Amino acid sequence: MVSRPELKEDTNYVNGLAASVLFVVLAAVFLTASFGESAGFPEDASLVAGIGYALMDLQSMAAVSVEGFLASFEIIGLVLVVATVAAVTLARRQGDSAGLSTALTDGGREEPRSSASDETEVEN
Amino acid sequence: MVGAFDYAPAIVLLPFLSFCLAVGVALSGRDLLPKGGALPGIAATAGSLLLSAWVFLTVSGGETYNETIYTWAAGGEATGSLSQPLELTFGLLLDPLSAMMLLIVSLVALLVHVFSLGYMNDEGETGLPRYYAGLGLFTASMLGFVVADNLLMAFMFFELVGLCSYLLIGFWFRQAGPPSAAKKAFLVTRFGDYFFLIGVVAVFATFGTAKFAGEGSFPRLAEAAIQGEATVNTFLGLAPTAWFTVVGLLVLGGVIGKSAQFPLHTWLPDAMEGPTPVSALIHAATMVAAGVYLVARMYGFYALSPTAMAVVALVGAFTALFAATMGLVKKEIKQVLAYSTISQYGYIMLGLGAGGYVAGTFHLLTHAFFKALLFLGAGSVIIAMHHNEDMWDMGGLKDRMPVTYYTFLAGSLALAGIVPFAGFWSKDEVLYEALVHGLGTTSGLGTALLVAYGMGLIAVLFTGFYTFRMVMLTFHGEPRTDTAREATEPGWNVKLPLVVLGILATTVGFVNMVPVKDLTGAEIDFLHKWLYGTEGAGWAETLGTSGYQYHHVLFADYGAGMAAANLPSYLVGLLSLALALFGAGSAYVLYGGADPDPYTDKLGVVKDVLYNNYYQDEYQVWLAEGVVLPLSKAADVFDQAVVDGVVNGVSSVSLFGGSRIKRIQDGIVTHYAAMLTLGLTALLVGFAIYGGWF
Amino acid sequence: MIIETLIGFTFVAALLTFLVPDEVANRVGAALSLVPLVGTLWMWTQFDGSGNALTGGTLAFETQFDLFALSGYQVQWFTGLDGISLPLVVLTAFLTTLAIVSAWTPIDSRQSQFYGLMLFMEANLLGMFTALDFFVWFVFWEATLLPMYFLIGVWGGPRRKYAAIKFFVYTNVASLLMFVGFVALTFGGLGDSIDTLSLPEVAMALDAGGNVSSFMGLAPGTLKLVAFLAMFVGFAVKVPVAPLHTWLPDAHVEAPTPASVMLAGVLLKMGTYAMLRFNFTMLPDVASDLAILIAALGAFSVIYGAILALAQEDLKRIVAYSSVSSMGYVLLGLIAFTEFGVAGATFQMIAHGLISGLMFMAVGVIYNTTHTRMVGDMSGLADRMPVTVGIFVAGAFGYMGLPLMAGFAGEYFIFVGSFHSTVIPSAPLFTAAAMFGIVIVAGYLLLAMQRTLFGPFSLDADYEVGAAPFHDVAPLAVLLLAVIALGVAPDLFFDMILNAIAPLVGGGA
Amino acid sequence: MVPVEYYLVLSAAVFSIGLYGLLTRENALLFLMSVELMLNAANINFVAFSLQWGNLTGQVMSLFVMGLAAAEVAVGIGIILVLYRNFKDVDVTVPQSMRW
Repeated sequence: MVSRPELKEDTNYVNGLAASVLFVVLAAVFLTASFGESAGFPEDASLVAGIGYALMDLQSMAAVSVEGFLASFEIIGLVLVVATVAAVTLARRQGDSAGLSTALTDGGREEPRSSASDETEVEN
Repeated sequence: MVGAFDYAPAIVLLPFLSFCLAVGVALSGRDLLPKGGALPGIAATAGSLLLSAWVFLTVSGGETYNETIYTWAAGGEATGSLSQPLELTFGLLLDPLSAMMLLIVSLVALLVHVFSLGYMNDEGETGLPRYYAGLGLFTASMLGFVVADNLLMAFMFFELVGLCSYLLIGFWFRQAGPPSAAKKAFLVTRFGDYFFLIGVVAVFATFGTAKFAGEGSFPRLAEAAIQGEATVNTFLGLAPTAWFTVVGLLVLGGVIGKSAQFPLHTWLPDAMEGPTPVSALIHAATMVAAGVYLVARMYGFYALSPTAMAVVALVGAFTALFAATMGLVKKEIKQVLAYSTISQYGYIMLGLGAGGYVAGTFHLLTHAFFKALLFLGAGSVIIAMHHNEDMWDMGGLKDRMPVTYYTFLAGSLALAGIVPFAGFWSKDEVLYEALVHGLGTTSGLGTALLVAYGMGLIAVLFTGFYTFRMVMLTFHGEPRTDTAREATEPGWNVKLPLVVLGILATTVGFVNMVPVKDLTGAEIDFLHKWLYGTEGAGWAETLGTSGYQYHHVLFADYGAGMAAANLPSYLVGLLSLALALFGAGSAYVLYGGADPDPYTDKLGVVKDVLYNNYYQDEYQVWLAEGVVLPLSKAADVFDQAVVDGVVNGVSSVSLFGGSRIKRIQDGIVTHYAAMLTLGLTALLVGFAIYGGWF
Repeated sequence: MIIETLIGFTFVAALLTFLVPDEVANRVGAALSLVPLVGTLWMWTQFDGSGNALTGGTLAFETQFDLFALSGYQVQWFTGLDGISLPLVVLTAFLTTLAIVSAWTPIDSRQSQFYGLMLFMEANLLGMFTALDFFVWFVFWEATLLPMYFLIGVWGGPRRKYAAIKFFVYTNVASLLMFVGFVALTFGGLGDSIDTLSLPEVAMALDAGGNVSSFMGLAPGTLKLVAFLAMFVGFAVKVPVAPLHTWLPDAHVEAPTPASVMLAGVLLKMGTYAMLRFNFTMLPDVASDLAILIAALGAFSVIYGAILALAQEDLKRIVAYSSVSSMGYVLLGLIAFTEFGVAGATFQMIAHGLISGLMFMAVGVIYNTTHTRMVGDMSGLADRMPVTVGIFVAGAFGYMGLPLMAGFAGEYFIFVGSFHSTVIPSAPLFTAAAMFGIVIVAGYLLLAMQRTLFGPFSLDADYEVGAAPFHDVAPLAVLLLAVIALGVAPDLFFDMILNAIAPLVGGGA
Repeated sequence: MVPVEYYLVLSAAVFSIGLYGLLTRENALLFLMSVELMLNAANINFVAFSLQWGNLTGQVMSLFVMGLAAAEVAVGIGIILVLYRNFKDVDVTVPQSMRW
């Protein structure tokens, strides 16, 4: 009995064909399309600074044209927090009042009290 | 000045009022009226009779009435080549023909109401309000039909009398027979009315009006159209004459159904399941007369078409002969009378078809009285026999019920056509008209009339025979059952109508003694003058419903194209009288003994055929039960299996398809992802090809 | 605003009835349904419209205001009455009240919901017959299905679920087809030449002619044909025209009596009403091109329905199939494009609504007492329930087209109208063929009456059969009186109908 | 300069590799990894087009994609834990109760 999840090797290659087909189609589409010469960036412009300005809605100060993303920036921050909370919530064992320490740190070890956890569920 | 015509609507409304009263009583479920509603009915019909008499007198004075009194529905725009929009109206047409018919109907109705006191009330029947309601509604509808001034109104009341006939035949609805007979009566006449209705619709579509008489009436329009003086719509690419023939024959369908002519006569014998007074009123004197009355009413239209005239005459003559043969072998008294009714209406049709407008009308008049008399007489016998109608169970009633016997005898003599009783004069005139017009006319119509005359003449022989076979078996000889031995004559309310009708059956023929006129030159053809009016003046001119007008059209090139041979009427009369006497005499000889044998049994197969009415009922029942019902069952199976099967099939296919396709959603994430991938690929390829990316 | 008030009131009444306790729901429902009845009768007396609503006639009680815009088309609240819709509105209110009273005996569970649904249906029907904006009309049109679905599905007979789903799916698919047809015609064909979805505007734009553009590769003529066929088939299911009729007998047999009354009396008329409004008013030229087909369908429905009725053993099925037959006459009258044909067809809608309602109610009363509807299970009922049987007989004769009853008037007008139609080829032959229905209808009704009502009394069930209660018989009597009144004086409605259809006739010729 | 088509083909390749992994593997953790590849394929596109049009928006977007990827992984790992707890396995083909 291994103590960690094993990587299964029962690969399903038939399904994979679909991905290959998609690649062929995409490649064919891209290679037959023509986009013309790329515009590129000014030699001396600081792209990283531009990104920073864009995130703070200070796009007028950026050297390269960009839109403001302050709202999106804040929202993505919120989403990250929510995702973290969601992850923690999901990872918590139901009825486990001890918190999430075990779930996060046991490396996916077999849970010895798994059958008992059903009972706790009923009790709660 | 308030005259008879102002009160004419009351002729119709009075019996209707009695109907409403009786219905109200029937609904209340209590015995509110004495005699179960008979008295209002008697009062109403007596009132109608008085008013009819007043109208009759007024019409005798040369006045007529032809007015619209109620517009039922009216269109807004003219159709086809017509100038006027359609108007569907109710109105009164009071001319000599309708005045005469009013008298007949209201008189017989009154007498039958009185008779019903004896036949229904005294016998302790239940449901009398219903009975008198039916009689009242019938009388009202019949009178409404008689005074109708247009074909649509006539059709409406024609149907209503059919309803009343249905209700009254089925009066004893708790038994199995009457409802079935009622159904058959309505259904068979409905089959005829189907053609009639097409005819009514066609008349409206053709002429834009269905008025019988006066300026712009459809017979006049038709006459003008044939002469090219008026434009009407014709259909199906037919010329006016041909189209009018078609329309006339369509209307004739209703006539054949209602007047029980071949091949739609089968309902009438069955209709004898109803109470006998009803048989007398509806199935002998009046409703059955509605058909032939209609032909007389629109005679100007029929007279335009030689084909229609020939069909009318041939149908009539064939029916007269055909029904008479069946009457020869019947056992039940009402059955004999029923077949004789069919036969006699055949004579009326023959008379009308042969160009004898007066003759046909005359026979209608006399027949109404003597046949009502015979039915009421039979009713009296049936009361005495405790509702046993088999003549072989009777016999010897002559002495037990003399009033019934003598009146019945008068009616029988009239029916057989023995001089000087009413039927002789009218039947003789019918045959005379058929013969002279048959001999005179050169076209195919002439031949048809001669054939018809031949059939009519043979039927005279049979009529005499079956009439006196009936009289002999019923009244003469020894009583063959205990009931017959103990029979007693019913009360005054039975005898009074019998006596009144007996007198009429004896004398009413005197109103039109054409042979006597021919012999003596005395101007005694009163009915003829009554129906002809004054040529080119008065109502004969304005209404166009006089004998002169009809005569003119019949003999015109554009009309039926008849011509008359020159024959003395008394010679023809003598011939038919001799035949009638021979028939009656042989019946007397065969059945006159004390205990007659059933001689007709000796006819063997012929008797079976006759007794079973030439299997006419069988084939009609077979048509209904052997063809139509299986057809409808097959249609039902088809409907359920195929039509509904397709519907349910669509549903099943959808359900089955869904149950299969849903299995794509198998719960394995990888498969979903693969499908997404394939879908995206397919979409891309699709766009690429459609958008020309490659 | 009287129309809106009535519709609004009826919706509120439906809600109220839904909320009252079951024990009083029957009386509350009946009382509340009197308000729209009185209102419509008042509108009848005050009716001052003239002409056809769709061809620019003067509307009575008109209301029109904008609701919202739908991709460039203005959706309006647009209601009003002309001579075609007013009789149908009166019929709806009249029959609803009577149907509610007739429900007192048979409905013995969930009464408040039942009567609430009846009123809800009435409100939608009133809206459907008065709305003149397609969007609003369509909402009402679809919403009438809903209460009927529940009425059949909850209070119906043993196979109610099958019948309810069949009814709903069949007619709803048909509505979809009709919707596609109309939308293709207006959005695709008329395009920018209209800026609202009001039916008069669409009709007049189509009537102006020449402004239908091609759409999705369909030439204008083809587009009109396709739209006509889609709408025709959609409405034909509702009518129903054979062979699209099979939902009807199942629905009727399973539906409780009051629902049958509404279904036969009013809901079937939605099909012919819409046909008249859409197909025959908006696309008369297409209709007259297809006249021979439509007339043949009409005649076929008449005969086929009647022959099927002859084969039935269930009284309700008999009446249901005879409805197919009677509605065939309406189709024949509509396609005639003559004054009497179209007006007669409209009149026949009213007449048939009353008479079939009467017949279904009478069958229902018999069923309440005998608990069977099979012809073979009983006979001689006239002995036990004379008044009911009397009215049944009268109603049956009305169905057979007895003169001086409404059915005869409607049928006769149609026959006269279609006989001289110039649109139908060989019109007399088609008319004569359809008229044969009057013989078959007499056949099956008389046969059924003979077997059930007359003869010696017997009943294959252990029930005490006595006279029906007053509130069962009263609606029958009222209906019978209405039938006779309309038969004696068809001008009560016929005048205004004539006036309203006058702009349509000859349109196809 | 490198034409944008090459970047696109590269991104398509990366995307297809991710998709290939998604389709062929049954291990939920490998799923997450594959999804990460696919997201990065998108990022390549963003950056490539940012260069193509001379506009920084694409690059900002790629930052957001990274942020979202982090969130996705957090939630994804949580789901995998639940999966493991309920099925004692991280094979995505095992849970099949949410079918027809």
